[in-house]
Amino acid sequence: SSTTTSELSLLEYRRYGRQLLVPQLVENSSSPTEAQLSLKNAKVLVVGAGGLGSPALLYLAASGVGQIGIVDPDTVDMSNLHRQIIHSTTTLDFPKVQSAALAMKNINPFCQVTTYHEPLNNLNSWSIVENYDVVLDCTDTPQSRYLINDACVVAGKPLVSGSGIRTEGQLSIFNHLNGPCYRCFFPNPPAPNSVTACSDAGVIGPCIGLIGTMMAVECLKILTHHYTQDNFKPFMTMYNGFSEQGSQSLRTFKMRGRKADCLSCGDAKKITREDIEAGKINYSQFCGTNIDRYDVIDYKTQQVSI
Amino acid sequence: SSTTTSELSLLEYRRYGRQLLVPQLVENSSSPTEAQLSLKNAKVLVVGAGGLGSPALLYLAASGVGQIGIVDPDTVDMSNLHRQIIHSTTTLDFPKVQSAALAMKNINPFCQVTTYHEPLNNLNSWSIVENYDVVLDCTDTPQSRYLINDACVVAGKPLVSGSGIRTEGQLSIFNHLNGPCYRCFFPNPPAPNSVTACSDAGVIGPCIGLIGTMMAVECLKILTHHYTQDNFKPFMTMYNGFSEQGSQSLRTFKMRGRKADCLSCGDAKKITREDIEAGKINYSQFCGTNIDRYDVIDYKTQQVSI
Amino acid sequence: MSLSVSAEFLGGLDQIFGKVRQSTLTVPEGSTIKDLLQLIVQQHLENPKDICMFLDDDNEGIRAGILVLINDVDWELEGELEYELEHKDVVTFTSTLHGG
Amino acid sequence: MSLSVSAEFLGGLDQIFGKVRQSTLTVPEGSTIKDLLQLIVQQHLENPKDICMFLDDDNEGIRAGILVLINDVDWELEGELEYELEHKDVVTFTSTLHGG
Ligand SMILES: [Zn+2]
Ligand SMILES: [Zn+2]
Repeated sequence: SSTTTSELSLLEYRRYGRQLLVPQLVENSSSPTEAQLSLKNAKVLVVGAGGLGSPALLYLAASGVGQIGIVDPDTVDMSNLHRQIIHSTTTLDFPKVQSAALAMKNINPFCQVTTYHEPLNNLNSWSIVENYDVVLDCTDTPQSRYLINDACVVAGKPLVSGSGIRTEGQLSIFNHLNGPCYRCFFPNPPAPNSVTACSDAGVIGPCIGLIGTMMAVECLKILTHHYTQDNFKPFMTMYNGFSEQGSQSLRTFKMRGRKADCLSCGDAKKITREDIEAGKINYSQFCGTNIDRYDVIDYKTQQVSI
Repeated sequence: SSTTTSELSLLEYRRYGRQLLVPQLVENSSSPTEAQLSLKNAKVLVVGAGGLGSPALLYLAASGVGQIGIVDPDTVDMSNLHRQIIHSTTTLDFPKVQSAALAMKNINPFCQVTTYHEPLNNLNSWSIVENYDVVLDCTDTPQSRYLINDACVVAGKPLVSGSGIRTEGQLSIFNHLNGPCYRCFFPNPPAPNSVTACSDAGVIGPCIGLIGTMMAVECLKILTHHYTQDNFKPFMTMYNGFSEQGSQSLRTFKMRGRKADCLSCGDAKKITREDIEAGKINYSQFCGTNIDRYDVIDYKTQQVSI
Repeated sequence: MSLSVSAEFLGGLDQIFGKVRQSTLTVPEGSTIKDLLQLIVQQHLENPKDICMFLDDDNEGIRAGILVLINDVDWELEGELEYELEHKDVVTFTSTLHGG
Repeated sequence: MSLSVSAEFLGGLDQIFGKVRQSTLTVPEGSTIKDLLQLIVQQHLENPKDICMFLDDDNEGIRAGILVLINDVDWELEGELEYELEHKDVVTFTSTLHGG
């Protein structure tokens, strides 16, 4: 829906020169210039400008992704700042999308940022998602994760999904190259009665930041055509910042493929745009609880769920 | 040499509350408050405010490390900005230490930042390093790595060492809990004639950023007494952002312990403060070349070495 | 003959198993994952009330939101509950994380 | 009897080995790492001039700045050049990285 460019300015070559020397980034393009143009002409949507979104947004803006959308209904709170490094004490109480956009324009004025200061919901999800090429799920509730997944499947967009708590994190790519979607991995949401055990979680800034940083790497891979039908295998990568083996660990699990009976991406494609927009899929009800009880960290009570 | 505090304000509890809920961060302190005070009373030196230093400095400042020193002789260049997310187009041509300090004060005004707009060298290394509790090596030449190591050994400071190029990175902890130092791992510097092969390297922003983020995690572990004589094992962790196994990988190698014959930390402790300051250890000569030829990326010619 | 099998509890699941993240269990030859689940509950669950944090409503399957990996492979590719354990298998249980 | 051994070239070292990052080599029983180095040079080094990027001046040891790991353990703990290879050993060579 918008024009694409086929040229880079001298300023852009200066700015991005260091990354265009990396063979892995340019090897699936006809030239380094073309690889950078794949970023410049790309539109990436990041849902959530918190602990995951902070480094993801900064690195994607810095790398030259041309258009980045940010969705977040929240404002910057003091308790965010130990980990949400895109925000600042000078933007306390700003909408997070605006605070993030300021930082992104500061690091790279070439980046066009679109902000959505609202929650992603049944009514707006499809119409927002359809404008982008890749979506990053940087949110923190099961509801939002199912909703984003369904919108991405309906709109045909690959989804980079990250999450984390305490010292651990998880990363997957969904709905890419005929691979599985979030619902294929998790056909049923966690039961509400499983939400009470860990009243003492929390999160370490650079641990959740590492997952957001990995999400940026995966997004760059998708945009520069690193993954192909041949080499893409469904995976979940699990991070632990305080590994028993000393230091930090990443483990990559080999995961199931697309499931023919998946409600979202399966052969019957039972969930449609109309269903979502008409509210036929009630994500709060589906998840068996109201949205607050599913917050991983409830900022009021400091109660935590897994 | 400076006063320590034993109290946190309500503002500080609000700011750091989320990380004080993480058992792994507080389990070696008598209380969450004591764990946060371990950070508040800590002095961390970060040498190099580039691709590694950017996220390391942001996350350490955000987490509440009380005093952070930054050493870097360079100014912010446009070609840094695809990966050095602590800087900004608005601080182009600023000393990097000043640009970084601005961002750190913005995210956390409680952080006291000391800037050294100069290279670490034989004359200043010991007198700078001795003021800190932990040192992060975020530099990019073998010379600086040997020099920082020797200064840390002489001054008795643990050293978190990170490095990276293209899509790969390495991370170790040196001179901690009677473990090995950088010279134990690498008694001899790489030969100058090994510096010609890869004329096409470069670096991907979030890949080098991931190593800097991991360095912040390791620094927090050291400051909160996660590592003990019992559980600390010498290691090198190797990262690849474009792993053949799909996704991204970390592998942790079990490494040698302290070497009795190490010039720096060995039983004879042959390298002394006086030797360093008197220039008896000529790091450029020792490394067999002038400093420019060892730059991993020569920004003028774009020639690259491994 | 009995087999030695390793169980891992990640993503916060260790909280209901006495903070144990890795445990070695001995099972009779021919045991399945289904059997292993019962053994884990018997040997490691600290508070019987927390069984709903690990097993589903009929206390036989795994609850929604927990991923099971057999030697780092999704159990769905290996036969799920009916998978027959082999000596030195590593079975990983991890909560799905939602935080961001 | 011959053994199958895996060699990995990381940290940019693949550049001198035809961009191969992982290779399987067959060696006679009783072979050491010292023997393996020669075999790697013979079978994989693209340009003979680059031997100084892998071996030291006398072309027998490994050059400074390359770490050698045997099954993820520093070769210094395993006997270095004299280590006798076993079937399915993984020997990893990685350049020390300096970039920041
Ligand atoms: Zn699906
Ligand atoms: Zn030493």
